[in-house]
This record gives sequence, C-alpha cells and structure tokens, in this order.
Amino acid sequence: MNAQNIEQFKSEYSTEQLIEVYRQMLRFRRMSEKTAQMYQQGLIGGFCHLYTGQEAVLAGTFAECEKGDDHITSYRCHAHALACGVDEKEVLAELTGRATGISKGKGGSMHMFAPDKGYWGGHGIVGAQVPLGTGMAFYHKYMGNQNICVTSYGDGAANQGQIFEAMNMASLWGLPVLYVVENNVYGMGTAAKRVCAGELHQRGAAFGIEGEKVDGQDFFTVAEAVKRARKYILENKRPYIIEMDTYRYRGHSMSDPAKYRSKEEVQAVKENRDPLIRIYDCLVDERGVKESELKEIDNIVKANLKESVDFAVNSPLPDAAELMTDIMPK
Amino acid sequence: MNAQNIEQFKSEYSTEQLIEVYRQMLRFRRMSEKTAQMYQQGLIGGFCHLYTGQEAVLAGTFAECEKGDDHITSYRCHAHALACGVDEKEVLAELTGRATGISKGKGGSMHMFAPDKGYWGGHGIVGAQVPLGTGMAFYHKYMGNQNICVTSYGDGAANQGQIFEAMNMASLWGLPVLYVVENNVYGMGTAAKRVCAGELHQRGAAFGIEGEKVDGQDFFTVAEAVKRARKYILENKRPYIIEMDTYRYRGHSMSDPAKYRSKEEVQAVKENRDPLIRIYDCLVDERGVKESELKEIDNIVKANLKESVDFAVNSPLPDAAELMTDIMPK
Amino acid sequence: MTTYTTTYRNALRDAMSEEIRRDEKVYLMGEEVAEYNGAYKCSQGMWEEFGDKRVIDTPITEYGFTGLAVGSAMKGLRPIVEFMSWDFSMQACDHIINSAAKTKYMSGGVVDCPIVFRGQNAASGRVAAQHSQDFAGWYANIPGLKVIAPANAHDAKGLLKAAIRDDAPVIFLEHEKLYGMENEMPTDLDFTVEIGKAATVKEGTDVSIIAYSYSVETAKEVAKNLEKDGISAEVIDLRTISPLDETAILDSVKKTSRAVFIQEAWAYASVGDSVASLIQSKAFDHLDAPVEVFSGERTPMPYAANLEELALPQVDKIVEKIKTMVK
Amino acid sequence: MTTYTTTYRNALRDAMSEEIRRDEKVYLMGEEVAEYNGAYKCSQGMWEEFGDKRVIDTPITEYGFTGLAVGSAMKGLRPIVEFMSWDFSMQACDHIINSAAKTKYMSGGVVDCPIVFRGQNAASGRVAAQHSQDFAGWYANIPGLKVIAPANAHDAKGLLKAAIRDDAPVIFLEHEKLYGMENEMPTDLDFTVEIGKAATVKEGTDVSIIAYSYSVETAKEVAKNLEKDGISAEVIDLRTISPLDETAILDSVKKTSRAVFIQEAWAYASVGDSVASLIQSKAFDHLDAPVEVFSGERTPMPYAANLEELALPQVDKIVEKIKTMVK
Ligand SMILES: Cc1ncc(C[n+]2csc(CCOP(=O)(O)OP(=O)(O)O)c2C)c(N)n1
Ligand SMILES: Cc1ncc(C[n+]2csc(CCOP(=O)(O)OP(=O)(O)O)c2C)c(N)n1
Ligand SMILES: [Mg+2]
Ligand SMILES: [Mg+2]
Repeated sequence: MNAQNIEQFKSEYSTEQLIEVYRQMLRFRRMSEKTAQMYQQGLIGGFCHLYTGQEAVLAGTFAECEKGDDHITSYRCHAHALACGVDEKEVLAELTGRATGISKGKGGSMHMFAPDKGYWGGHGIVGAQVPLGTGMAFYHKYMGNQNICVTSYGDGAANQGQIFEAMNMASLWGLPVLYVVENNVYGMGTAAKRVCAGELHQRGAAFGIEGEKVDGQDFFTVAEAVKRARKYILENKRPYIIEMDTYRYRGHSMSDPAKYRSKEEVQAVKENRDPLIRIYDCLVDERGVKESELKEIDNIVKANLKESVDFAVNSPLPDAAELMTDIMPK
Repeated sequence: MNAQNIEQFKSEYSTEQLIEVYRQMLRFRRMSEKTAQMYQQGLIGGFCHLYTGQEAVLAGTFAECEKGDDHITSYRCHAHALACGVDEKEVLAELTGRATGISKGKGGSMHMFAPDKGYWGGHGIVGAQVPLGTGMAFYHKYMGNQNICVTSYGDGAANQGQIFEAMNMASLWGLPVLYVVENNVYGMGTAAKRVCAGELHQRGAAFGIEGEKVDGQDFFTVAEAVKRARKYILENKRPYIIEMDTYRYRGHSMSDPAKYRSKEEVQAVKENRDPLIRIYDCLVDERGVKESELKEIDNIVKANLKESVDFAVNSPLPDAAELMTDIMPK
Repeated sequence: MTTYTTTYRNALRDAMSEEIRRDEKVYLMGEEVAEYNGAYKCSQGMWEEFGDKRVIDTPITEYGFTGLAVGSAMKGLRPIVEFMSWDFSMQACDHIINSAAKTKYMSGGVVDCPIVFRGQNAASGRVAAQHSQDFAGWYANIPGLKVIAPANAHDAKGLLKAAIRDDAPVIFLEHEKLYGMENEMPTDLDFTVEIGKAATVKEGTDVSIIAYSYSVETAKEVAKNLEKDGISAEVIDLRTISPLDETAILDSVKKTSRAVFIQEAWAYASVGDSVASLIQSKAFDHLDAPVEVFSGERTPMPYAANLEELALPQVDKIVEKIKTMVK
Repeated sequence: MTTYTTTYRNALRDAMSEEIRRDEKVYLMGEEVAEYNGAYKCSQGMWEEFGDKRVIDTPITEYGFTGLAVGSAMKGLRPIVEFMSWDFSMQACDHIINSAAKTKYMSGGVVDCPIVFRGQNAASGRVAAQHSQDFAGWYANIPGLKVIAPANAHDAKGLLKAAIRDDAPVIFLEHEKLYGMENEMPTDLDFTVEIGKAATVKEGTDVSIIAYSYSVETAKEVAKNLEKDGISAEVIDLRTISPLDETAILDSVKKTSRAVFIQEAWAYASVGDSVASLIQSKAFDHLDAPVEVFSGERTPMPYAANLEELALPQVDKIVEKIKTMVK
C-alpha cells in the first residue's frame, strides 16, 4: 500500500479542522498533566497510567475513523475516552472514585467505557483487549456493517499469544479490525528491544496480515496511514496493522520513577518529536494562525479542566449500596 | 540453509543402518495396528491416538539426534516412546492400564514419559508441550550442554498463542530447540487450511526464526533436514522450525470415523507416499536387500509385539494403594 | 402440553437450534462444532441447517476465540462458546473472568456480556489426568457468572435455553456420562427451566443428599440402596450451582436433619464444602449429625480402570456412612 | 541464634538470594524482576548480584514463560517464577495445573517439577476489579500443588526458602499490604519454616479465629477488640493453605468450641468454607455455635475507596458477630 503524498493529504484538512485537532490533543495533554498532580495530591489511587507524549497517535487515528467504528484499548485509557467524546468531568470523577464517574467510581483509572460512543475500555490485563476488539470486528462483519474496530495495544503486549490467536482468526475470517501497536519504546521498565524479537508491524505476516510502521508523533502521518488502512480493511475485508513509533514522557504508571532511561532520551523526544509542538508549528507557520488564538484555546481547555476537577472533587462518593449493584443483569 | 544433495546424504547411511531404520518404522507401524485392535477389543480405554502413516517423521528425526537430546510431543506419543528406547511391553501395559506400564497405568495413552531416555511425554493439552520443550532447551543452554530439545506439535496446535510466546523467547534467548510441526493435514476433523492462515514453517519468521517445509513421508528427506537443523541450532544458538508434510492414516483418535475426508484421499497417500514402502523399496531396489530378509524382520517385530501384548494383558492392574501415591514428592 | 423424548445430547442441540432460529444474534462457536457436528455430537446437523455464519469452527485457540466471542457479546451478539472439554477452559479463564464476568461491574453497569460457555466437564471415563477435572468450584467462586450443571436431558434443554436468553455470562457444565440419557420434555419453543432453582428428585425424611451433574445419578443410587435398609433419603439436584438455591437446601435439611453432599470434584475449596458450610451456619440447630461431603479423591485422575473407579465417589462408602449417621 | 530484622519484601529477596547462592539450579524469572528489581521491589539488587543467567526478565507472556520454566524444572532446574500479580496467573494456570501439578502422577512418579510460583495476591489497594482477586481457593483445590501464604516477614523468608528446596510445585501468595511489615528472623542460612504447619499467633479460650495472609492482621485486630469485652480469642495463622494443618485447627476449636474464619477471598468454593466444613465434620460435638466464615463481598473489587473498604472483611462486623456467638 502506498502512502498518499503527505503534503496533499495535509491540504485536505481545513485550518478549522486542524485547530480542532490541536484542541483535542491539548485536552489529552492537559488532562494528563492534571491527573498527575491530583495523583500526587492523593486524590487518585491505585495504578494510574498517563498518555503524555502519545497524543498524535490518538488524534490521528480518530480524525480518520467514522461514526459506528469501535475503539478498545488497554489501561492507558483516559485520553481514549476523551477522543471518543467522553467529557473530562466523567473521566476525572472516575479517577477520583466518585459516583458521577463514567463507571460510577467502580472501574477506576484502568476501566472506563462508553459503549454509546463506541468506546469499549479500559482493560487491565495486558493483551486482553485484542481478542475482544477482534470480536467487535467480528460483530461488524456479522451485522454487515461498514465499520471497523480500532484495537490498540502496546509494544509489551505485542508478545502476548492471544494476539497471534486473534490475528489468525481475523485473517481467516476477514475481520475488519485495525491493530494499532502503540510502540512507546517501553513496556513498564523493559525496553521493547529486550523482549520483542523482530518487528511489531510484521507480527501478522505469518497470517498474511499486512502492516507498516509510521511516525506516531506526527498527526498527519498517523491520520494518513489510518485513512488508508481503514479503506483497505473495508475494501479487502482484511485486518491491518499499524505500528506507531511513539514515546511516553512519564513513567509507566504514577509509581514508576523511570530510572531505566536517561533524562536526555526523554528530553530529546520532547524537544524534537513532540506531537503538540508539531501541530502547533504547522498551524502557526503553515496556516498563519495567530499564536494568541492558540493560547486562547489553551486557556479554554484549562478553564474547562479546572471546572471538571471541581466537579470531580465535589462529587459524592458512591453510595454504599452501589457495592452490590451492576454485578448481574436484572 | 541449503539442503545437502540427497543422494550423497543417502550414501552416508550403511545398509545395516537402513535396515535398522526400517525395523524401527515397522515397530511403530505394527504396534499402532495392534493398538487399534486392542482398543476395539476393549482392552484399551479413553482417547487413543495412533501414528500410522507418520513413521518417517519420527525415524528421520531420531536418526540424526544425539545422546542427551530431549524429545517432547503431544498425546500422539506411543511411537515416540519406542523411538526413545522404551520397550513395547511398557507402552502396551500402559495402554491397558497395568501396573507394569511405563507410567504404572496412571498416565494412559496420552501420558508416557521416560526421562532417563530423554523422553518427556505425552501431553494432552494441545500446544502445551511447546513451551515445555522450549524450557528443556533453556535447560541445555543454562547447563552449557551441546544438546537440543526436539519439540513436536501438530498443524492444529500450531495456532496456539503459547507457541508464539515460546518462539519469541527462544529467539531472544537463543535457545537450542528444534520445532517439528507434524502437519498431517488435519487437526481432529478440521483441515489445516481451514484454521491456519499462512504457512506453518514461517510462523517463526516474525521472531527471526527460520524454517522450512519438507516431505515428511521420506525418511532421508527428514533425516537430512534434521541433521542440518541440529547443526544450525547448535552453531548459531538459534531455534529452527521444520514443517513435516505428512499424513495420518487413521482417524484423529480411535473414536473418529474420519468422515471429513475421502477414502480416495487416504488411499492415494498409502499408495504413493507410504514411508515404509519407500524405505522398503530403497532397501530392495537400491541396496539389494533380499525381500525375505525384510520379511524375517517383520516376523521378529510381530513376534516381539505378540510377546509384549501377552505381557501387557497378563500384567496386574495397579494396586489400589497406587491411587494415592506419586502425587507429591517425598 | 405436548412433549417429546430425547437424549441429553440432542436436548442440547435442540436448545441451541431453537434459540438460533429465534434470535439472529445467537451463534455457536468452538472446535469441531460445525462440519464435524461436535466432538461429542452435541451440535449434530446444526451447521447443515444454519451454515457458516451461525455455527463456526475455530482454530484450537481457546484464549483467542473466547476473547473474540466475549467482545462480540459486549457489542450485543449472544454467542454460545463450546469448550470441547472444560479442561481446556484453563486457556481461556482470563477472558471468562476478567473480561466476561467483571466488565459489567467495572463499567458501572453499561457493558453487558450475554454469553454461554458450555461443554463436557469432569470425568468422562478413562481420559486421565488432563481431561477429567471438574471446574464447578472454580467458576462458582466468581461473582458475575452464573454456573449451571444439569443432571438430565429435560433440565439440559430448559436450562440451556434459559442460559442463552440470560443477559449474564453463564458457565454450562455438561457430563459425558449423561449425554446418552433420555428424558421427556415439552415441545414448547418457550420451554425454559428457571436458573437458580434446585429440584427435589426424590422426597425423603431421614437424610438430604445434595448433588449436581452426574453425581445426582450417584445420589439416586445411594438413595435406592438406603431404601433397602429402611432409610428414606431426599435427593436434591442443585441444577444451578451459582446462584445457589439456599432455600431449597435449607428447607430439606430442616426436614431431614442430616445432609450429605456428593461431587466428583476435589473437596478442597469446592461447591460441596461451601454447601456444608452454609448448612452448618444456617441450620446448625437442626442438624443431628455433621454434614458429610463425598468428593473425588485428592489426586489427578488415573487412567487405569480400577483406579479411576476408586477416585470417584463410591456408592457403597456413602451408603455405609449414611447408615451410621442415621442410626 | 543470631537474628536480624527486615521487611517482608526484603525477606523474600533474602530468601531467594540465599537459595540462588546455595544451589546453582535455582533461578528467578518474571516480568521486571531483573533490571527493574521487581514491580514491588522484591528482587532488589538481585540482578546486579547474579546477572542475566540467574535473574531473568521475560516478555509479558505468562502462558509461555510459565510453560518454559516448568519444562526447565522437569529437567532439574529449580525456577522461581514471579507473577507480578496472581491475577495474571490466569494466563498461565493451564501450565501450573496440567503441566506442573499433574505430571508427577501422570508419569507414574518419574517426572518431578520443583518450582515456586510467587507474587502479589488479592487486594493491594485501589487497583480494582482485574488486579485484586485472591487465588488461594483455586490453587488449594488442586492436588499436586502446595499453597503457601505467609502473614509476616519471618514466615515469608522461612517458607520461601522451604518452598525453593521442596521438590513439589509450590504456589506462594504474597500480599502487598504486608510487603512493608518488619519482623525479626534468624540469620542462619538454613533457616526454614516447615511447610504444612499453622501457627498460633495468639492463644485464647473463647473462640478460634483462623486466617491466612493479610487477614491474619484483621484477625489480630478483631482479637484485640474482643479483649476489651473480656472475650479471649485464639488466632491461628494457617501459613500453609495446602496441605492444610487440620490438627492445629481442630485442636484449637476443641479448646475454644467456636470458630471463625476470615479471608479476603470470595466465599463460594473458598478455603474458609472448606475449613468450616472440616470443623463441623470433625469437631461437631465440640461446637457451641456454627462456624462463621467472613469473606470478601461477592462482587468484583470496586475502585472507589469507600466501596473497596466495604468489599473487604470488616473488623467491626466480625467483632459484633463473635460477641453474639460467645454470649
Ligand atoms: C497479563 C498481564 N501481565 C502483566 C501485567 C502488568 N503490566 C501492566 S502494564 C505492563 C506493561 C505493558 O507495556 P506495553 O504493552 O508496552 O504498554 P504501555 O504501558 O507501554 O502503554 C505490565 C507488565 C498485566 N497487567 N497483565
Ligand atoms: C487446548 C486444547 N484444546 C482442544 C483439545 C482437544 N484436541 C485434542 S487433539 C486435537 C487436534 C489437534 O490437532 P493437531 O495439532 O493437528 O495434532 P494431530 O492430532 O493431528 O497430531 C484437539 C482439538 C485439547 N486437547 N487441548
Ligand atoms: Mg509500551
Ligand atoms: Mg494434525
């Protein structure tokens, strides 16, 4: 599959659309930063995995998905919820374990769902979302829908046997699933190269599934690849793999000091490959958007976020009776 | 890896050696046929999986293994026991559930072991022997041994996620394991092509593991490939995959009437690709061995087998006290 | 009410077929379920009738296809997943528990998972250590799952239909030794047996014998033997293991003052021990003797015929014990 | 006897290090155990000391590396396999059970599998539904396995060393809330705690409170509360869950005539229910009240702080109940 000329692809996005993309990525980033703060203040408990640095993967993917498509991912799932249309309020209320949270405070940081918005979580067992997402693609085939399921997983997860099992079936049965490997270089404290033999975008080759690796730090590169992949999947009735070359700025979870990598390594990505800086520069340099306008967007995002934090911390804890509800269907 | 010239390879085998190979394959075949009879007579119970038709895979593999190598396989494990040096008596006594069986009658058809002979079973869970065998290769690396573990599994098993997980580690850690896929065209009633996307010998490619597919019905072809693979594995400290193109003559187990394939299909293999006929013809046509000599070998094999059957059916059932022994080490 | 008579095996087939006809969201998936008609022939003729879309042969990848089926159930399909043997569910239990059983709760109630996992459970005869385990206790332990283990063809059909219509994930444990059992059952397409209700198989006054699945046959045998000695045993078939029909159990024990549980499963952390714990906790003052739990011996299942027999609950031993309890 | 004081976490590290030094066949394998020093820092400094051969980081493939370790154990190595959390053992339980626990029997005794599976078990605090399950019952159910769950640093060290030296496959359940607990223990390199022996943590006369792992802390708290009301509770720490120290349990109950079990696990098919079943069966005539089992609530673990607290055994409730039992 040949990539579209990226300049031409870029030109298909109006400035208005790109500003919206920027706003979305900023929402992911700001919420993530705020979440870190709140965790340190003790407002959030348990495991908490942030998405800072990987925003272009999500923004690019969503920019080229269509209504009716499904999305499923791991525990690193807060930004994914926003991308699907969930409000910061509901995410932060969940993170703080409140009754108003997206999962009524029962799911927590790793378990957020919004089925009405095509968002299927939020899974804590490494790799588990991949057969699940493949099953959602199975649903679309079963129903004759022209939709795909975007199934995201990490470089560490990519070694899980269940992923190979799912890919074999996806290939045999022609399921409309887009496998998105978010290769952020580490699985917890382990560098991908220490635990992954071979290339992750070629992990489907044994089953005849094509794949490619793209720069996951660049919104346009991601979006172009996803657009092409989505078309390929629906036209050919085949799954497809995109490996996103990306990076997480923070430790694996809030309790990880990330001593397994150097400050310089992180700094280099932040300076040279930051997804937000890239889209910002594009808007200012190529589209002539005023920096003040972008600043204003940031202000609005921050104001919104502040409101959401207030909403969350002022929300009540779940009622004690909630302990024993939602276990079984009525 | 280039295959050695097969005629030259053949010439490395003395006629005496080839007669022994023939005798071994005949032992596998005759015992398998006898097992079927005994099953029908009600002397054997449970699931019972025969090896008829696949004999060259085993004979060829063992011909080129060395002392200290380990072998592990699935539930289709009776011939493998013989190949490792277990006596028919112990196998048949196990099949009939007697105290004198190789597993004291406790293991049964699917569970036979002879660790002192490098034989590690005999596993009933599809795919499970593959990580186990990879662990035995890990042992050899750990101990600095110049030995490999031959790990056999079927076309159906080849889809198991745990196999991919094991292969990833085998590749990363350079484990001396030879993966032998016995592709006998069916996994139970399911044709391999219905459930296996892609080629089975390429299933390690994602991890940088090389593999090849060979004619598993021809002793020399198998032996040549295994010899080469073993050398490659030890010299390069890398795993390797050989897919054996083979065929099982009987149903999956004794309770399978095998209606999913035509009589003609089976007949064609029996007539054109029978491993025993091939080695027989080679001995007679190329080595000038008298048919009467081969007939005599068959007679001895049969006489031996008869003695073994007698031994088995006249052996006592396990003592009742055996029910609760061998559960925990002392 | 018109009825017909068929085997447990065919009752399962009929239940699945009727529900597949009734609801386009229902499909069957598993190893050998389609072209081969099922390893135990429980889906005989279904692939022929319903085709590839609704009756699906899978690769031998329990982890993967279970996860796939669960994902499709979250989206609203209603899969029936066959495990050729429940032993193989160990490859899939992560999805059964972490994905199917827990997601409703984790999602604050918004994600349902209407799915049935079914197949042969426990010792089918001479298949030895890796193919004879009883998983009732493991799955009963887990909140968010319903666990069913029918002991006759009538219940097999009625409970399987109920399970397929249920919005919860259901564990459905069958028994090879029952597949050939014939019983009468209604032809009514809406015939179901209510999940969560035990059945009194035989009324009695001296002792309550409680069991599930094939052990109900053992219990009936024990009861018949006791009759010769003038001991009147009540036999309770749990039918549903989780949720447990505590009322039925306690009512019976309050009447008989003695209780025995029979199971093929290993005793430690089993359904039987929990029922014993329940009875002594909730009917302590009614008990004339401790509750006795008869279980499979604490050993992997041996292959030898004589040992296998000894490994499973023994009618004689149970009869003897009950005699000492009652006298 | 010289002693030293250290944490449960470091006691585990010391146990593993001492055994790795002692026996060249012992190695540690798992996710993040080497360069990261363990997700919970239980292998702090080990990789530095022993290097890549003996302390091995694995890919996140529990099924595969468990099988690999089991295979190496059959050949005679003595692996210690760390599950970062026992929840993830669901991906590996087939090898733990079908390969490690059953092979000795299936092979007529000739294949041993000396291996220790260890890691954090049950609720570590706010980690919600998929990371809080207690697996004691599941593994206790299985013959061929030993199951250990130490409740203090001293036992953690002594039992882990004993487990590594044992030729059976051992399940070793740790608890995050105990990792920081400090205790005194012998420096002797051959210090071990015998597997299969419970400990009397506190003597008492009115009620036996039995528990394992972190619930021993709950039991101690309950006992302290009861003292204020003049009730003398005996606290029994099982330490080893399987094989169960029946004698210790029954001796205590015969003395106190009342028994309570506390566990974080779900009740159905649990260790607690089996202990209750045992007590009523073997000490029926000694009991002044039914055995009461206090367990985790029958729900996936919620994330919200207040709900999580309610989901776990509550000291107050237990105290209240015991008061009614004793009065
Ligand atoms: C089966 C399983 N094993 C281990 C863990 C613990 N764990 C959680 S996240 C993680 C690392 C995953 O890395 P990767 O897939 O690269 O995703 P990332 O966190 O980088 O987004 C591990 C080991 C788990 N949750 N599930
Ligand atoms: C995990 C698991 N699933 C299902 C089965 C039932 N089963 C036993 S053998 C078999 C077919 C295996 O086929 P293949 O790997 O091709 O080996 P072959 O029998 O042809 O030698 C199946 C489905 C099993 N034993 N284990
Ligand atoms: Mg990663
Ligand atoms: Mg096959």
